[in-house]
Amino acid sequence: MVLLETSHLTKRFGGLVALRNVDLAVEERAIHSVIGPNGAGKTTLFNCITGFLIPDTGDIRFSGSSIAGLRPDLVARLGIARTYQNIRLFRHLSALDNVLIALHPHIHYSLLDAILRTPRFRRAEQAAEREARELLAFVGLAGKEFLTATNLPYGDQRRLEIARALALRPKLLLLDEPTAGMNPYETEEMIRLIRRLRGERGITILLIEHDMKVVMNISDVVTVLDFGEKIAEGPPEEVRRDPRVIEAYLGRGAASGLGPASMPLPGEA
Amino acid sequence: MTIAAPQRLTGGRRIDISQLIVWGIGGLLLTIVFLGSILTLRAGHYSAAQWRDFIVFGIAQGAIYALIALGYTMVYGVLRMINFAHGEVFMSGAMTTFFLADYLNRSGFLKSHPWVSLIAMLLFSGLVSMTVAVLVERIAYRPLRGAPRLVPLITAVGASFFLQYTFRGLFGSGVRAYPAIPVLQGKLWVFQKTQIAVFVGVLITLVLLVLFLQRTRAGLAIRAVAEDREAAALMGVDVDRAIVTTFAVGGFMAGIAGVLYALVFIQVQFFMGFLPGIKAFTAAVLGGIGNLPGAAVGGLVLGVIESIGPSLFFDGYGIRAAHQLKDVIAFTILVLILIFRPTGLLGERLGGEERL
Amino acid sequence: MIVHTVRRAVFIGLVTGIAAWHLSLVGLIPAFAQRRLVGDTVTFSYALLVTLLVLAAYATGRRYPGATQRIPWGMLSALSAGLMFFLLALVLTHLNLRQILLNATPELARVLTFGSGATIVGLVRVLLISLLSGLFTGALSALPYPWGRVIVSAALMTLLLGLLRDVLGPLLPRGVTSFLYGPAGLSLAGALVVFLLAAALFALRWSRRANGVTARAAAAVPSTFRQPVTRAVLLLILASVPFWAGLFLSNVADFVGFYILMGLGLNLVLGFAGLLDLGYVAFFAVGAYTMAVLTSPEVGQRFTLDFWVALPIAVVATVFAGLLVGLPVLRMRGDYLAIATLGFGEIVRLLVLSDWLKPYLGGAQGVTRIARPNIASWRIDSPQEFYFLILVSCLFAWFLSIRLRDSRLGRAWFAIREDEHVAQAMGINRVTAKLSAFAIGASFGGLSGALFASLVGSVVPASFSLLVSINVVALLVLGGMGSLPGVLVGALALVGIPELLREFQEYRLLLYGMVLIAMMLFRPAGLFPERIHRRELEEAVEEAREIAPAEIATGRG
Amino acid sequence: MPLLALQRVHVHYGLIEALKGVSLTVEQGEIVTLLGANGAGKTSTLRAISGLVRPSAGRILLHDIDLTHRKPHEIVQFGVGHVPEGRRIFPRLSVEENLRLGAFTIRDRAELARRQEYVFTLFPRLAERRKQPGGTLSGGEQQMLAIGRALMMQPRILLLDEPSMGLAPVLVESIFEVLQRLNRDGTTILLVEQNARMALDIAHRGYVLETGQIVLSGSARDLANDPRVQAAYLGAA
Repeated sequence: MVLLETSHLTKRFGGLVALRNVDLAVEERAIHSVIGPNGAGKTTLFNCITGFLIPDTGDIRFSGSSIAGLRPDLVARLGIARTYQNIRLFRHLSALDNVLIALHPHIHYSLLDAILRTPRFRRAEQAAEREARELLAFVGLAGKEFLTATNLPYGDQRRLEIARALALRPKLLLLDEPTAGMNPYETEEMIRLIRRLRGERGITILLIEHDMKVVMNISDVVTVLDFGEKIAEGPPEEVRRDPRVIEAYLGRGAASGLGPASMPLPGEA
Repeated sequence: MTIAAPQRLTGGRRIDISQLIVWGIGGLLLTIVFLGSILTLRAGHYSAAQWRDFIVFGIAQGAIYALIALGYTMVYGVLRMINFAHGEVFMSGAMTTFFLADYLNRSGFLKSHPWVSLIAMLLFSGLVSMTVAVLVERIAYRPLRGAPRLVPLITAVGASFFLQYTFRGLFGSGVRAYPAIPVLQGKLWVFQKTQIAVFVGVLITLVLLVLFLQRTRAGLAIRAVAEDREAAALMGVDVDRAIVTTFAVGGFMAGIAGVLYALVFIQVQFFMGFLPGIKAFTAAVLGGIGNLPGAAVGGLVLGVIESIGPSLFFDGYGIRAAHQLKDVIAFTILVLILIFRPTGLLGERLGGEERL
Repeated sequence: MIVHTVRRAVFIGLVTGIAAWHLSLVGLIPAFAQRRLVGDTVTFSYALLVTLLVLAAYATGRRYPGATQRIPWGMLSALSAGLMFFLLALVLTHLNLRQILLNATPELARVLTFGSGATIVGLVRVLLISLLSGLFTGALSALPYPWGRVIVSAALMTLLLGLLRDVLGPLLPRGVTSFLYGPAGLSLAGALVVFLLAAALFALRWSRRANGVTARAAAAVPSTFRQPVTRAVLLLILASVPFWAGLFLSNVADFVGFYILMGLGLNLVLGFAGLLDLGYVAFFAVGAYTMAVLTSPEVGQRFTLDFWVALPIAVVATVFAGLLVGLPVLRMRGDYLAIATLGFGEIVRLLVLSDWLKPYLGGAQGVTRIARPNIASWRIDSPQEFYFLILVSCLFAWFLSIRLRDSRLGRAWFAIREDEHVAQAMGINRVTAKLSAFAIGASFGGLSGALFASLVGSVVPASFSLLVSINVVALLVLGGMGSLPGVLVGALALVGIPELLREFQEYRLLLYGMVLIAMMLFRPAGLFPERIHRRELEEAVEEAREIAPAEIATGRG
Repeated sequence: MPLLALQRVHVHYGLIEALKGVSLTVEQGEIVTLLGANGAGKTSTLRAISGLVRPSAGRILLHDIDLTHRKPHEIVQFGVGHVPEGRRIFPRLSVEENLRLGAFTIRDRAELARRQEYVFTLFPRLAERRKQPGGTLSGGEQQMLAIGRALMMQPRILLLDEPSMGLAPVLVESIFEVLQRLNRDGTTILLVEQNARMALDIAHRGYVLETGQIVLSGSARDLANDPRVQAAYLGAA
């Protein structure tokens, strides 16, 4: 079953083509990685999927229905959550509040309920808080509910971001470089967490990652973007041996073991 | 995997009701203005000479807006902040120069050497405004560089009120009558001589400004800082100094504008900076904030619209005392531009908010 | 090294001196020279000048560790500031600047030299006072932790009570008044008693705060019991104001109430949702004018409605005004939003002022004969009676603010304030969240305006200038954006005190300017910072034994 | 005495400590590379050297000059050229103006012209586009401009942050070729690069940063053969 599918997705910024005819299919319950050099269009892809950018042409289908151009909050309500490359928490709010905010679509009471503190309000708030605490515990932040987001250590902030994304009860989770800036130990933990997300919660995961070790380790499928175009796709082992991928991303050195030999100087070319 | 044919998105789904309402209001206003203009022109209450006078006055007025707007635009271009106190910088020069003008007038020097006096007044006003602008930057803005956007904005509002009421406290709240400059009395063809003086003054200042920015090392530094503050620092540009220079130049022009304004309206008061300040800001946004020629064009356009607008748009409806709505027009233009075309008429906008 | 230290001390002194020049020449210091605080000698001007000296000494000394350095450098700094005072006095006596500077009077010269004039005696006096201020400051800052603060707070309290003599004097029992107050300001004995009492009170408070978590944990036990009691007492005090306050004070309280209402309204928009609205006065105006048009026989269709019918209509009208302003500015943030809303505010004022709409809105003369409310046969007429109406409105707005803040809508506002993009990615509809902030926030302003119109009985366009908006923003900034107690404190300090002291009126906008700049520079969170993590604190007390105290401290945002 | 020395440098961003006591040296004439994961502190190291962030502790010495608490524009004048991540050319200024800014502190016109000619011989492509706004250049040309701009001040040491970022491989190789040529001409280089293999190919020595600390250092050859480096940065399992 394909959960998310983009077809002929193209996005231009002025003269720059950030995405060109990208076809991507993310299978349900897959861990799918997108790799590629900086500027390859990975984050643009995420922004198109989450509704922050409207693609110029092409379509994005989620669970069979088109979501291209849908407002971001509606995309989120459909079950697509994301994290950010440079952590973007609600910095002055507590960890619990961060998660509660993302539970927003799942809390149901009217303004009047809130003003009068009706039983309905209390029930909903209590349930929300319980769920938020569970999520924090799930990512390993139990006991840190009331610390302000900025005051959490780096690794905890990354985890809080994931807990917040989970609060949307997503079917699809987009992770933008979840292990960036982590030491090998934290990275290891993050990999385990990502596996648990799929295993225990059945969430499909699409991630951008630079750390090849992580990519090779957890991905079912790897898609390689370069200059906005998909240049390869397949199981990690296969992709790693793909000559185009080696040339564009992994580096030719990986193949030949030699440095640049007699390349023409720039300008002469 | 099904491959859908490439599909062109109209973006239609992104337009929600809220936006439709906004567009509706905008359309309604345009219709009102358009209809009113037709009605007015058909009624023919005004002669061609009257329209011409409106336009001439509008241009003179607009030229002053342009001069103030340049300061807004430069500061915005470099710091990405609205120097809310810029109107008060303009006021401070004009207010202070009153005393020089008054002295020159009473000593008879103004009569015997009108040109020297005028230039002295312009320079003096420029220097005062420059000092005020630099002080404001140093005290109220520099320590807050890099703070969240709301913070320098609030200090700017604070600085604006602080300056207004400082000048009120120093010099009193009364209106002071500026002495008239003898050689600028009377008319030349259809123009008041003061209007010509204003226009020439603005033109010279503009040319000098462009030369400064394009041809000098300090100008290059300012342009570099405007584009990328950090990269400029890595080139050996003293960023603080470039920013101070920006404030100084903008302040100097505001001071000159202050004297020119006083020549046209022959009076000064502590509150005089507020309206021209807002209107100059409107001019800057109209032309695309951060864009120097834009500020000049925006100033002229605003001045002319403001001058002919009340009669042209509203007279046809038989609205009483339409001239009172002059400022309403200016503010409406401001709001409309911010809503519908925040990049301004000339399109370009240095920086601004990143949406993502 | 020493050269650098000396230069810094002198520099701070000179800057302080320039500040004193500014305050002198704009007229603040001469205006307050008449206001005696303690006995016959200590005027408010002297207090201000000494405060400046103390600040100079403090700013200079704070960088050094102990009294041995703080005292001499602070004294040097105060000395240079004092010399600046004298210098200005000298200039004023020998040069006639009155043609240009209104306040450059010989009077001012006398005030600046603490009563002596620009003579050798004056010089000696200024220098002595400067040195003493420096010494005093250095010594004070060398005291162990709470005591310096206790003394400073008590001194400020004493000055405040002296300042409020005309207000408080008539309210207190006659015996107390005649003991505490002299013909002007506090009597010497009164000052001493007030100072000691205040010191004792502050000492008690600080010692409890110093004990930190344990004290809070102890206090937490009866809190369920204590809170309603404190609340009831507070309410009683608030409700009793008109009975003891008299006409003037009630009037002031009413005005503070209008600003508290507006502050609470803008707080939803600016404090919670982070949207700077510089045209908030528009809603105040819409509320006031709706009330005026509907209930006054002078304008419009010449029909009149009852106050109680007009009031909800006025509020609903402002809700619509809020939506009307909110819709177009949905996509704006920061400075563009501020300017656009400012534009809206001005448009409203100009339209109200215009002759075009005069038949409907009264033009520059405004509208008079606005209805006052009746409850059964009781006609609410005087400021004292109006006070209850305003109090109830404020309490209602306060209550609503709390309930909204602690709901999912409140969280949505916070999310938008913190990061609009992420908020949307978390499923929050930007349109509804922002519009609800604008609409509800506007309604408080409209309510305030409607009550204002009814109390005053007339509306004129001049009451709805930009200054009102700035006033509300300033009080929020002073108290702390997003903080409800902050609104109260801000309104009391920025509306209440200037209303009470007529000399202040002239300088209140200057003061607002200073408040806005100074707060952003030194304390952007305000005097009473928002406690977003109210629950965090409560639970922290419960879990005090489990989490390390340090962590609680850092977790308190 | 090394040309550049960092002594236990700490950098904080708010409460987050980006560098936790980094010490490293660069000798005259060397190419030294800094390897590490995203966010390990490579960029922070370069920013600390050129004064864009203020170290909270530690010292930074350029030969015998203490750079620690100086402002960026002063540090530039001592001969530290920094090509920042993402190139950061001035998009609206012409190529010539960009280069002119590179030697902002030089006022002698003849000298300026001479240096500009040198850059143009190095990157003839730039000469063709001298009047064009920087923003209209292709990614590779922009990188050439960024390097050329830094060379205009004839730096004693050149700091390069991810020069290969977002460039086509063929361009990357020619950029690296230029770096080697510059080094042969006597320019000392401190290179931060994601493409660890290429960086180690041209470097003499290298350091490996992890979460703000140096965990490994040595000659480029040793590092390239180190199994830990291979596993973490060279993609060889």
